Amino acid sequence: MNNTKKRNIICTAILAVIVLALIYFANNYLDAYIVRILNLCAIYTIIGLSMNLINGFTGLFSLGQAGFMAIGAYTVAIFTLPLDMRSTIFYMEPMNPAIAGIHLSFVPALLLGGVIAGFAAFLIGAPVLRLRGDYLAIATLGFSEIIRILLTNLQSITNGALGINKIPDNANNMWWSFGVAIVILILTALLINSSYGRAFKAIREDDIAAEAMGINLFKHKVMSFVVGGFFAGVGGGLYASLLGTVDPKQFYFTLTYNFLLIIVLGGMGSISGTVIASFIVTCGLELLRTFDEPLTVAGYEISLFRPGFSMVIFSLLLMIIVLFYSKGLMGRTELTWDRIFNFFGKMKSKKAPKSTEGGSTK
Amino acid sequence: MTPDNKSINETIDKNIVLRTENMTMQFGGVVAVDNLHLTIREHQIVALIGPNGAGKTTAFNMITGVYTPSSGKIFLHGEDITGMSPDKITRKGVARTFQNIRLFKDLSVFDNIIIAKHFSMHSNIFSATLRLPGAVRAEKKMREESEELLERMGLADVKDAVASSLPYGQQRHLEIARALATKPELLLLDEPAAGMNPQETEDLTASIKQIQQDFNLTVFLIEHHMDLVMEISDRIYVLDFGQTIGKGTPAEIQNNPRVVEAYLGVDDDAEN
Amino acid sequence: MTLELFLQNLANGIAVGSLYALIAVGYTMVYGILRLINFAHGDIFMMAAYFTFFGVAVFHLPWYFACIFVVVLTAGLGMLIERAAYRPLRDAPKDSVLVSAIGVSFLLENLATYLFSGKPKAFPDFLGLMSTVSLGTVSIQKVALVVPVVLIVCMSILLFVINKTKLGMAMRAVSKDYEIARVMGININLVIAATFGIGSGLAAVGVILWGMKYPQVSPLMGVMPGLKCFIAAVIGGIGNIKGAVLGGFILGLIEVMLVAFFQPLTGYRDAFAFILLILILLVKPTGLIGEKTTEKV
Amino acid sequence: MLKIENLCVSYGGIEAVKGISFEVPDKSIVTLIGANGAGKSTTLRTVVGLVKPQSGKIIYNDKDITGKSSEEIVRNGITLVPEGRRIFPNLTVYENLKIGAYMRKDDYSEDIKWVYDLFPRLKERSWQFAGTLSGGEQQMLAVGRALMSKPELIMMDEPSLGLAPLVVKGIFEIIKEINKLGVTILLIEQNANLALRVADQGHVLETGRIKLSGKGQELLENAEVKAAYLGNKKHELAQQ
Amino acid sequence: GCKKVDTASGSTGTGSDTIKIGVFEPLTGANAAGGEAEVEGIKIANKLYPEVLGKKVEVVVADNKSDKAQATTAVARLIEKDKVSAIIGSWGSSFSMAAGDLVKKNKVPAVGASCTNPLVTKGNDYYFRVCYLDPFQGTVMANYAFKSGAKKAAIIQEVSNDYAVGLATYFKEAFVKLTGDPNSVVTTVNYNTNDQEFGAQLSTVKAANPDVIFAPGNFTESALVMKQARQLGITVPFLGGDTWDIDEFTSVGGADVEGATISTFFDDSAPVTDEGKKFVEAYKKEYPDKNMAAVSALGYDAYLVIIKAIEAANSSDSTAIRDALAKTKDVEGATGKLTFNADGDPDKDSAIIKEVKNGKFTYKDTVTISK
Ligand SMILES: Nc1ncnc2c1ncn2[C@@H]1O[C@H](COP(=O)(O)OP(=O)(O)OP(=O)(O)O)[C@@H](O)[C@H]1O
Ligand SMILES: Nc1ncnc2c1ncn2[C@@H]1O[C@H](COP(=O)(O)OP(=O)(O)OP(=O)(O)O)[C@@H](O)[C@H]1O
Ligand SMILES: [Mg+2]
Ligand SMILES: [Mg+2]
Repeated sequence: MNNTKKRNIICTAILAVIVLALIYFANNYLDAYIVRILNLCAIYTIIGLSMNLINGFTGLFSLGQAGFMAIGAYTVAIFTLPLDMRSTIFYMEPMNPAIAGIHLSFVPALLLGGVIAGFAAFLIGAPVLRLRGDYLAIATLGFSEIIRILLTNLQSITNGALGINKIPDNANNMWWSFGVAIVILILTALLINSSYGRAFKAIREDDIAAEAMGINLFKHKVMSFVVGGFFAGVGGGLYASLLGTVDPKQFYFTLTYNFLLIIVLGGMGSISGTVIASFIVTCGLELLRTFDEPLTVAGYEISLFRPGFSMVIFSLLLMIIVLFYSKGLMGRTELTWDRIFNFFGKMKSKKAPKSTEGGSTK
Repeated sequence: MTPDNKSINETIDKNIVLRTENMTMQFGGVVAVDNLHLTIREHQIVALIGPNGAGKTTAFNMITGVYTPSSGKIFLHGEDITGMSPDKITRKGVARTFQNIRLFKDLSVFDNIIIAKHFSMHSNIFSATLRLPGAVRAEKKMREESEELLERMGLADVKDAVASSLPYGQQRHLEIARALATKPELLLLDEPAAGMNPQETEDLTASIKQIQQDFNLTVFLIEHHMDLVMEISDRIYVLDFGQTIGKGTPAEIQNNPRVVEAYLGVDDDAEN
Repeated sequence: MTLELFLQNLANGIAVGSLYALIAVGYTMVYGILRLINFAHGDIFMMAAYFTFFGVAVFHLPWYFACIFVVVLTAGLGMLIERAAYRPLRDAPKDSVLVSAIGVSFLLENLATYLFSGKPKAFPDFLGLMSTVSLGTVSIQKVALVVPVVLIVCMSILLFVINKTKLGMAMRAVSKDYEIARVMGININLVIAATFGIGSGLAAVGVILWGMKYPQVSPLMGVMPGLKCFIAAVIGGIGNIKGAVLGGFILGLIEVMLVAFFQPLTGYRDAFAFILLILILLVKPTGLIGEKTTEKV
Repeated sequence: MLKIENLCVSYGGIEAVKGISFEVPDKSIVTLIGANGAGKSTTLRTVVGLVKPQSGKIIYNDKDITGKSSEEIVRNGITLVPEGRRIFPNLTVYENLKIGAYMRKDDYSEDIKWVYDLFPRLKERSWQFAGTLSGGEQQMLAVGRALMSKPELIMMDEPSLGLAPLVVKGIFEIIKEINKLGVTILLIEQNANLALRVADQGHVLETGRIKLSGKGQELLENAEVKAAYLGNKKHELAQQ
Repeated sequence: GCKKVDTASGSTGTGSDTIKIGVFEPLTGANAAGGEAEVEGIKIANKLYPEVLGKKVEVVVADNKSDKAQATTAVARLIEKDKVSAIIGSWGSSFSMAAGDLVKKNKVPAVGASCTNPLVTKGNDYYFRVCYLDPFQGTVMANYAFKSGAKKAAIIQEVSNDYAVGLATYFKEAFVKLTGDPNSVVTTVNYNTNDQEFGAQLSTVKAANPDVIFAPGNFTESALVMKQARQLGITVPFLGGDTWDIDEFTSVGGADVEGATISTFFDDSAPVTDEGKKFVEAYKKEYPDKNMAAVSALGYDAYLVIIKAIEAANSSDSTAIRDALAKTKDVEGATGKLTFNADGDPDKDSAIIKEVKNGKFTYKDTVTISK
């Protein structure tokens, strides 16, 4: 018992070092394309985690993530935009004087984005979290659309449909995106394994029983929602900084579907699943680009390969995964050291008889 | 209805744990519970029996806050708890089990128990997440208490099993254990022996008695197994169509013609 | 605002509302049986539009034949989707089915883009329904007069099927408990397929009329109607057919009237749809005439 | 009529039924008793095609129905009163009964009357949605629904679960009555006393295997059974 | 099916004997139609000018999927993986702006074909474009409206579309100045992208009784706006921007868009330059049954400008190409002679006015604005 514990601690330490070294390496030696994709992976992980907290662990079927992201993204965009560039960007309607003079550096802006998103989650959560199931889903989706519409219409604050460009590039550095992602990952894991996390899971399993166990449903649902909103806001802030530009169309409600897809693919209620799925989805989309490029075989161009084909393949792959791994890659389990060692232990014990078998069959 | 002298006396009576006054529940046209007056004293085991659909579970649901009575009042130690939310009532010392077992199915037995202790933890979400000393201490205490309870309820060796994988009988036990984990004063059991064979029922009867004594509880239970009810109850209430058709000691109830007619039935098939 | 303008807007609102209602009914129907928000409904609608386009503009089928062709083909597509993407997940958690629905939606959109290109196509005119007639001071498209009639006919047939026929009873039974429905001797796959067929067929009927009013066909054309009609269905109480119709009308009328009476708020039009939705849900958590589900504990 | 041979069933990796063989003769009442989780319900669910067996055979009227779809099995005249009632909550009581006769093409209005006579409570509630019935009312409905298909073999999974003593007695009366009408009955019961009393034959299941078989009366007097399932107390109390 | 590959176009050869030009355009998603049209023009240009400096030019197309995040990865990919020397794109200014930082940081020049937002090139030495800007277009249409005698104009703008909002703002400014009447824009109504019902807005417009309606916006919504306007009995002319100049606008709009007038970059019936003639001819051959979109010509020009810059720089080095691009002067393109100003924008002072006649955009006028 103690031995495995010790082993796990050592393994975790080694992993931490490896991850740091990898980040260092990637950040310094890999090309901008790969770094960018990795950054996206990290940001998607953050937002996937935030959504998994709400949907996977607390069992609230919420589709509002795009809205929280938008709030975080715009907060970072508005407040980190250099003062001297504001009149250029807000060329159609000048920025509201109340905020025109306020400039924040990246970290405070990022945190503020999270806080405002969390506050928005509180405001919307208070009425809406009393709803159940699909009704909650459509109400939260509606909320994210309302946010987007506000962003379109509050021109003096958000620059309306023009969006905000030339946002200083802070997140295109892997330390930022991965650093924040790791912190949020750890926080989520700690939260989930705390008494509050158990309460969230209890609500997911059976809310009536949870309430009968003295858990204030409403308070805990709001908590989960607010924490999720905060994380998503921070993720949105990083996203804005990475892309350097935000506009309302970016945060269309279909954006949320991407994260729903990630958490279901990884496993609703699995932190490690979310991380894995974020990487698979983000990198998969890039890898599949090959299918968009014309393929010539022996002088003949196969007309199947043209732009759009990768997306068709992607949707098909997605369907296949959903159909054959309906609980997601990880289900509700986590990738723990014990599991990994057990897995390899099994492999080994399987391998031994197999090698003898191999001789007879081949 | 004006409260008569007796009920005024009862209000002052410290021994009374739970009292309902004219508790009524209507679903559309159906009056599921009609003007129910209950008086449950400390350390008593009180049973609520009656034909199916008599309104027993509904009465439980009102007492525990799942439903708000259409009219009438509920007092816990003289405090009006009518319409309070279920979690608040639980925190006031009322725990329950459900007619159709409602465990946290996919969670471990241990988690099922420790969740019931969550409300007593006073650390906020930040200190719990960040593992600040206060929260760590609280967590440790919760764990110890949960282990102890599991031991006491004979569930210690399945503590890591997923709740839904337990055999039915153990699930019933777990549900009772989970209710006990909230450290209740008043325990409400809705058909705890449902789905048990006579032998198991007998074991359960003994175990309820034991628990009542060990934990110093007041127990209010619904049951159709008459051997259990008659053996352990101090008092019995009988409902039919929402109305109270009898109350009293087991002996009184067994000889109450209305109850026999509506519920117990005459045993015409005496010994084969 | 003059009376003339009001009447004009009222006519508009009714036309939009009945279109919403027609599509929302299909949405609600699938939901009612499968408890599944069929996110792909809007995309089935889109595919139906392409079927119509190819049927009329490319293959030059006569209108009555084209209508049958489109409805049958779309119903078939709906059933195919059910077979391929939902049936294997019959016992899977709800979220997986939802993601499968989103996957189907992605697939249809991407496939349409890939096959038909992202450029919109013009929707064909049947029987001159696109042209306008004047009723007093109000000018209105002919199709707007047809929609409510079609809606009433479809709704009546559907209510009859669901409440009065054996298939309908089976549908309602299946919606609650697959397993026991099987034990009753119900072929649940057949019942669910039929539900999808009917729902998708309704989407096809909807698109023929919708296309007449908004004559353009493109791969993403189903997203907005899909969302709006979903809102309409939820406002009315999802799973409830009359509710969907009610929700469709409320949404259509309010949208049009809001823009008409409060010009500066036009930009917030969709926001109002959602605010309305949230407000209604707060007062009536299962929609205006949704089934009230007090869970029996 | 029904013959089960060496039936093995498992859920995922867990073996719930580990090789059970028994027979249900035509027009008899056979009961399975045993502790919770012994595999009783699983056996019934397998017979009716809801679970696919790992191995073994189910022969019904000399026809192999192993692995057939539920619809087909039910069409052959078997019906199930499922554990936990499982009535259709969004259908009215009346519709629930009608759906019990889903496969029947003949006129079944007489049978509805018959069920209403058996359970007058259901008649009162005929237009109520079944989901709002109390537990006992739902159980009555579940039995009534099963009877509506005019089965040759009716399998009941703990029909007395959560029922008032009076109703339990009623249910057993009904079991006897429908058996007299020529319906074969396979009954699972926790209430072993009553079950064994009505049964022609009984089998005691323990962790997926048959441990004891015999005539109902024999088992009732078997010391082992008495100790494990019947309790020491005089069960008359339950009746009084 | 398969088709025989023309040796001139899609070869997959790599190595130093090819120069790669990257293209990022929305080929799927909401803006696929525009992206496709631009790529058509680029492909034609590549066919006509397959070589530069004796090396083959390979066009690498990346789909930005009408999504900003995808736009940035697409560009990063072109730069890092495909090692392109220069980049063309993208339809939709927001995608160009998302990619702006990347091209600047990696010092790979980009030439936008039809991204008309002023901020695309502003402050970015590596971004150029061959189209004129939103303010210019808005002003052009105001001038045209005024010239054709309109005194009162109504604006219907797609409020969630930066392009439309930009055009509308500059139109209003110019029109008010031209008429000298602060109330000359009688009403401004809004709609959202993807809206399909405009009855209410149009009722208001009708009541305001304008002489002309300026309705810049996405062509799909705009066609519906016009259809519904005609149904409501609004008969005044509609003016719009270059986005309408696409086949689908007329095919969706049918008879109801007859008379719609726009400013655009190019007129295929009367090309102003020899290059234009050459392009039209090649386009007609390649796509015999398509009506050309103006942005196709811009795509063509973007390619051409880059080729000329490579020639001038006599190198395929990105920085050298950028420097050469900055000096672009009087390069003859399909849409006219191109000279880049300090911002990297072309010094275009005239726009072509086209009108829908018999279901086709036909040349109407050329409006020149003195700066
Ligand atoms: N949520 C509800 N909506 C409508 N009617 C209800 C609801 N809950 C209970 N009822 C009705 O109230 C009556 C009493 O039900 P209740 O569940 O309290 O009975 P019970 O005494 O617990 O019966 P049982 O012993 O069978 O569990 C029943 O007739 C039932 O139909
Ligand atoms: N769906 C399932 N998935 C996994 N295991 C199951 C499932 N259903 C039953 N089991 C397991 O199979 C075994 C037999 O269960 P079964 O329901 O047949 O028992 P039973 O004899 O009917 O018990 P009871 O008296 O509680 O109804 C049990 O250990 C149970 O946990
Ligand atoms: Mg009850
Ligand atoms: Mg069982």
